[in-house]
Amino acid sequence: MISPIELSIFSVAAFIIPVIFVMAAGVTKRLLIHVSFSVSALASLIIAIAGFMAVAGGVTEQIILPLGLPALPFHLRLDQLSGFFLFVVGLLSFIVSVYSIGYVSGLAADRPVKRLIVFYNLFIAAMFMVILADDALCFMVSWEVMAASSYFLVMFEDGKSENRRAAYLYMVMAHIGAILILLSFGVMAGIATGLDSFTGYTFDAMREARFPLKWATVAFLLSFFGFAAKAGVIPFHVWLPEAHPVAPSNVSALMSGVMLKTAIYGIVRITFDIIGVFPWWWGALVLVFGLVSAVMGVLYALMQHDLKKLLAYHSVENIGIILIGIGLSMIFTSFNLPAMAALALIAGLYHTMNHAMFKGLLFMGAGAILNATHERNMDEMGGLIRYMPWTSVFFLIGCISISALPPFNGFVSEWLTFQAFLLSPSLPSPLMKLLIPLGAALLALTGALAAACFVKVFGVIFLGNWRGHNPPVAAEAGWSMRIGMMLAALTCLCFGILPSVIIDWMDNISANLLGATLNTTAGVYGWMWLTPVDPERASYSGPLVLVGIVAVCAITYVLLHVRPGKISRVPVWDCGFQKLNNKMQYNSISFSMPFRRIFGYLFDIKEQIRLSPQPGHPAFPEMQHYYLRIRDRFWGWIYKPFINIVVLLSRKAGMLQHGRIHLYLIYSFVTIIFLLALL
Amino acid sequence: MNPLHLIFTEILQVLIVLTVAPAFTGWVDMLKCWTQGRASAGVMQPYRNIAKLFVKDVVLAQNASWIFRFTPYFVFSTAVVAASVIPVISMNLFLAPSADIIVLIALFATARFFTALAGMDIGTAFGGMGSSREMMIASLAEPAILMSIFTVSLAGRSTSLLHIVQTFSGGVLVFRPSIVFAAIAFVLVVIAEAGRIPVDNPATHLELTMVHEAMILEYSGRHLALMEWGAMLRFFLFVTLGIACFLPWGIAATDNVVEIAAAVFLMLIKLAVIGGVVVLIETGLAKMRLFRLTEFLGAAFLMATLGVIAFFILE
Amino acid sequence: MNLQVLAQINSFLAALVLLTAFAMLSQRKINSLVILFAWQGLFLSINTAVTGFVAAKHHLYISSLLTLSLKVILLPYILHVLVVRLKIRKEMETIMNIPATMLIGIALVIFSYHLTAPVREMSTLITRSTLAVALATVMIGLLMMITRKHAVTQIIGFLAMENGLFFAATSATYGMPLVVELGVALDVLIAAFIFGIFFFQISTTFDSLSVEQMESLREDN
Amino acid sequence: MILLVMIITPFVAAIILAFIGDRRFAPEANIFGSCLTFTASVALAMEVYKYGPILAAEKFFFVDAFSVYLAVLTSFVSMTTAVFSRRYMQREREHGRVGPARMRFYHAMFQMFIFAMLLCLLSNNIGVLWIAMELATLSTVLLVSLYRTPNAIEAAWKYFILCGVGIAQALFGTVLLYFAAEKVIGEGGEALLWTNLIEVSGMLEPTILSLAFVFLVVGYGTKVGLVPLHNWLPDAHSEGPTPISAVLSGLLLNIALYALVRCKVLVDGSTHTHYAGNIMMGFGIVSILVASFSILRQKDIKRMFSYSSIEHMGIATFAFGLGGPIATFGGLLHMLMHSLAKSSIFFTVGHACQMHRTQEIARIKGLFKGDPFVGWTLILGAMAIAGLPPFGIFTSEFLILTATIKDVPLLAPFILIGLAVAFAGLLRKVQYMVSGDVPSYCKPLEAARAPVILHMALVLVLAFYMPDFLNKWFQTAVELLK
Repeated sequence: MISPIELSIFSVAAFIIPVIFVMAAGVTKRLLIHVSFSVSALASLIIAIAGFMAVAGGVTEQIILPLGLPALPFHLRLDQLSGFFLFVVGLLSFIVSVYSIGYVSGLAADRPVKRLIVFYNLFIAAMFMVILADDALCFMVSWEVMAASSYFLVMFEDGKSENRRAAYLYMVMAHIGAILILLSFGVMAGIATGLDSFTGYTFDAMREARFPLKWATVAFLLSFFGFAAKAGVIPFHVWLPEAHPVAPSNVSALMSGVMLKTAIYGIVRITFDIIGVFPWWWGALVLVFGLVSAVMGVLYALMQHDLKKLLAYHSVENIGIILIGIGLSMIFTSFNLPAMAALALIAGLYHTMNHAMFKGLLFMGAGAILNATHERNMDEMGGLIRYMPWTSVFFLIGCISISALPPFNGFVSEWLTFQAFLLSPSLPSPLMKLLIPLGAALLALTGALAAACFVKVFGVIFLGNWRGHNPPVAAEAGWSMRIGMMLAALTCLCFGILPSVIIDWMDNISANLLGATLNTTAGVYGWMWLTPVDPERASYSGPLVLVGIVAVCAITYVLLHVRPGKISRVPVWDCGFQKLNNKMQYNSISFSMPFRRIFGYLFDIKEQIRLSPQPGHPAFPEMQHYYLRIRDRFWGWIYKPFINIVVLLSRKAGMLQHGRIHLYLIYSFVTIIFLLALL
Repeated sequence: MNPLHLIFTEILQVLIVLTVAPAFTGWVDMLKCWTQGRASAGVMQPYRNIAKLFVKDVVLAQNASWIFRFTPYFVFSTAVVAASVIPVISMNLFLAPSADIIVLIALFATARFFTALAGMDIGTAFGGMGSSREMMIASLAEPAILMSIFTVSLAGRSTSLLHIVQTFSGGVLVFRPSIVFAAIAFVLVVIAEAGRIPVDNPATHLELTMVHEAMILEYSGRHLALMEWGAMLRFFLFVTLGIACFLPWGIAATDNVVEIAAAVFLMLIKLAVIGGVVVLIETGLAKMRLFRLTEFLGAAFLMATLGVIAFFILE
Repeated sequence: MNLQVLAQINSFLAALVLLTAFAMLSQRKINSLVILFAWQGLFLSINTAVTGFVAAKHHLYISSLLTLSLKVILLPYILHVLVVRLKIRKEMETIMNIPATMLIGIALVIFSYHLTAPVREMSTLITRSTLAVALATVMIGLLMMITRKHAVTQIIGFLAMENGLFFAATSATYGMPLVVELGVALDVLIAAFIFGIFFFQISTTFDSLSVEQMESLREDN
Repeated sequence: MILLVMIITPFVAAIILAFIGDRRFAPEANIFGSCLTFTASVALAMEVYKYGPILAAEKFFFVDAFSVYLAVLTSFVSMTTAVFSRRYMQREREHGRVGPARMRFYHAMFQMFIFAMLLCLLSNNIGVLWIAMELATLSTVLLVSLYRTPNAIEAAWKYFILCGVGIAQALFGTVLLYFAAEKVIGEGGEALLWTNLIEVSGMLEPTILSLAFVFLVVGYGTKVGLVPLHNWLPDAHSEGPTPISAVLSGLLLNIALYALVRCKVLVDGSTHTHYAGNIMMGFGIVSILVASFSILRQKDIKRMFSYSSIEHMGIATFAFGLGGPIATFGGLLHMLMHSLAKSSIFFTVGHACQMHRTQEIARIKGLFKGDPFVGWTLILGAMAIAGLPPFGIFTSEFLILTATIKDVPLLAPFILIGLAVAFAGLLRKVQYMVSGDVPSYCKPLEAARAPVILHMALVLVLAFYMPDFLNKWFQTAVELLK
């Protein structure tokens, strides 16, 4: 019987096959695409299974690869946490790979597909390695490979300047983040073993070390900000809404669905597993960053009219929600309340999984729409539900899930997070008691705004009539894309209605990290009811709610159709004025107008309405011009000044090289004098 | 106690809710007419409307999609499910544990989600306008209502309604500032959620003011009936939710018939009174401008927050 | 002759070397610069010979001869030829005015005296006191390269530095091992040829030997 | 024996090539010579690997782990460069930038340069080390001005003057070293032999050695290209022929650093403080910062990469200054990886420049489309040099950074800034060059792929799998540099 970790290593190795296959000459594009993506789908699926087994089995395995430095070979480790993330990443990349077969075939005509295939596979393999890594070097190498390959994926269409810009921004931020993480490993390794040998770099050594608080804090802050830059936590999010839209949609599904999660993994791994003991304010910090990202993220998303950009901002929001869970868990841990910490942690991790699923689904849907309409601007779309019925259903499921509405998965994790919030009274610190419920309010606001946002998305894209100039040529997505989206949609539903089962499975993680479990099914109600704390406290039964709704729908439908009533379809009444045209519909800009009014001060908004009145009746303008530009304030607040400083410094540095040889000689002269004076 | 009784009470309660909800709306309208010195159509008017709509044929817009047709059923069914969860007459409900307050709110949110989609389905300006406004109001109302509910559930150490009701109805009436704040907040939010004046005016089709009506403007026949009934249920359920949270006394704890009857009777009285209060508010206030709502709901949110703070500081 | 006298001769020569260095620093005319350089070489080789005699190090004679041939005859000749070929007549303008450079030079002398103090204390050689002079010569050579705008003068400054180094070798440690001496001499020779080539290249491309036109490779724009 | 073969081969080759002149087979002869050197060096390396350090020709030559690995590296890179330069220079002739006479000169001097570098590495006598270093400078000066353009001549002149001055300082340092050693060992050649010096380094007079080190560090530091002594480097690297730029920044800098490290070991051994180390760390930091900020505004591609050479030399210098097993290991690895990656980058850059007939970044575009091989190797090389895995430079930077954090945490932020800025700068320009459409004036040429592939493959493989002997070398070298 092959052990999960070996299984996963072999499957990771399997990702090389497509890469080699690409190099192999004389393969038709079609064959290439089918084979390579099937391979990656299969490998991902196997890894997902391995991860599942690892969590369920509750055992921890370690392996040392004969790679890396002789003194510091790659250590790999598969415990419950990594198993869980393997499962998430594996599942989504399986689904997306299935989807990609059709999607990439759609691109194959005029774009460099080989590049896409190579880096796609590298990217996924690197993500798995990140999760499996058990020493700093292996982790960093996989981490950076992940970043680099996704950089090339973002730069897929290098002809467009916006893609280049986005890719560049992304890569630079990713690299800076990576260096921060690296430094934090340096701190930990240095403290752990004094670095007189290479073994200090293994996570085991770091686990054993007891860090002095000062250094632990430094390490935590470094790693947290490093990971935050990758996860797109506000204010480190600027690259995200640039990079995700321009990447091919299957890639953006992966980037947004699982790549961001590797950062979450890193945070959990370092804080809970490696450092272990920490003061409460770390958790508070994470919580605050989470709340800010959640609210700001969804607000920015609400303002977008570029579909993929909007989804990208929603990733920011959801990362925020995940961080809320983790932050709460950290706070509870620091006050030594393991059971509650377990609840919060599982809430966060559960949302991680859910977000992977529905965000993947939404990006896949966006890809399908993009393929069909060649349009990213929602205000040019409309009524697609009649052209792409399947896609519309799946997309709707995605929308409901991400809006945290029952009976789908998004709601469950948010519900768990609320429960965690409501445990705040048991905290010793009065301040925490008081402030944490306010966080809950912000979370509620986030949820409601998300719902609003996705009413807008679905309504504008799929409902109403086509807004574009030329009539739509949209057609339904191909079979593989549909299968991919369907799988994702089904997972969303399952995670939504059977949370207790999944949480039982996840209990091993918290048992491993915190020594406490939720064992929800142990409650009086059994698997049907989710009772995270105890049945007295709160309970939710997905299946019953679903069954109830379906049943009532069915009954009413039947009752109302006993009497055959005829349905007559007629054009909409236009109140006798000028005929209704498609431009009269609400579009995304007009939909979000009230929110712009209310939350406008958070954005840098430029809005112009130019009227050209008729000579006769100024009241009835001939035409009017509307211009709206919404900018992220953080760019101006943080990044602009920073960039200016760098440019200034580089100019100063350039001044050294002024071409006069005398002055060069003076440099060396002065250097000598200086050093001699130092003696 | 034996599950048959549970299921029986469950069904009974659902039926009661379904039947009483229109009457409650009717009652409110009637009181309103009286206060405004008009002759009222009586408590039964809503039933007549619904019945009439049920027998009418459906006229659909040409481009209406399945969403548009599915929504009424969905809205109605969510209301029914909610009705089966809130302890309106009895605490011994079969389905009660399947959803706590947060789930309830989320259920209503889902219904609203679909209503808003339906509003955008036809692609008229009105529908979109209604959806947009509705979602805006909701997104402001939801934090407030959750906060006020959190206050209650902090006090009751639970988010499941049953236990809240048990905890509160058990003890004698104690004056808890947190609960009072929460109650005020709750009232304000319910007014918003149920689309009453001063937030929305169910009686108007004036494009400047209408919100909920704008969304369902294109509905007709049985669809409209379901939507209307759903709206009434929604209003009713919010009120009963408030009752369960803030004045739960008298809700039947056991399943003997007398107690349940008493509970029903008590409930009717409470409803009557609350209806009066609502009418007073509605006639007292004028419909607000859309962007004044932020202040209104902000006030609600403030109240709720004060409730939480009061809970931690004063109790 | 007794050591005392020789030591005095030695230090006298050292003083002369320093003097020539200063003279070069102040000199504007190329020709006289070359001549001064030759003089410096001459003093240097005599000094080396004397030291060799005092310390009875015979390889010092060789290196003295080497110096004589290279620094007194060959290099000045090459330079002279170049100067004639390239028709360098006009006076060399400097970056700083002469007195200022002189002052800096004096400062350098004091500085190097201060620096070489530890060496002096440790050394038992009679030549030890001249190490300061050697270092000063090196520094002054560098200073000369800095202050002159002309390729040839820069080279002369460079060679003056070389002299200083050679002087340091002899005075601090009765000369380096022979192989090193030879190697250094070889390098200097090659260098001489190279700058010879350079002068031609420069003057043909820039039709002047002033290094001021050579400021196009820069980034401060 | 092998050692002598190895030393003599390039010398003889230089002479022969000087006579062959510009025959048709001159480039092949050049390649042949360097191959011979390389094989010899490998054989030598194996001997050292088997029997440990070698002391030959009455102690005139000395080979230990540190020098032999650099020797192998040097001969290897020079070999690949010879291969590369064959086609490259031929094309330069077609473009009419060099004539027959200069080709003769080029080949001869190329071999002479290798000879000088090998002499540096293998000589046991620090005096000879100095001489060889000077010889290396002189042999490349005229190569830099090979094209006889005003800029080339200016660059060469600066190179000549600045390095000459620097080297002179180094000689003074050497004299002082000799002076100190002579006290302990006694007069004569013995006192300059590394093997003797290292034995007695404890007894050497600290004050004098620290005085000497000032001159040594300024002297050799000039050749390493440490800021603020670096100004010759960008000019020389950007104006010379590309093969020369490759060997200059791939090899010469390493050699200079080698000399510096040797001296540092001596000085620290005598002063028993971290004096020399601190000075080197200071130079390292300044170099990293200045170089990385200069990268940002470069308009000339070769200049940009030469600045990155300065940056990396800064990193290596810093690492050696830091000392300690991890940092030193990292430094050695860094020297190796940098010279491999950087020379391969210069190869690809050379191709790109020849395709577009310019070194201006603004005019080089669309390499992905124009010549995928060049485009991909260029961007991958740039990423490698900018410290992205899976390439080896990341490994060394990883080790160095972590060690820094441990020993001098306060310096880590500066290195962080340096690395980040350099990365941003490099990526920006390179991304611009590889992406987009092919300009009209770009003429595709077939590239000499073998050297590039070889180097990149090495940089990649060594990051994941380091053969045992290499590891042993590094470990012993680390021991030596303790």
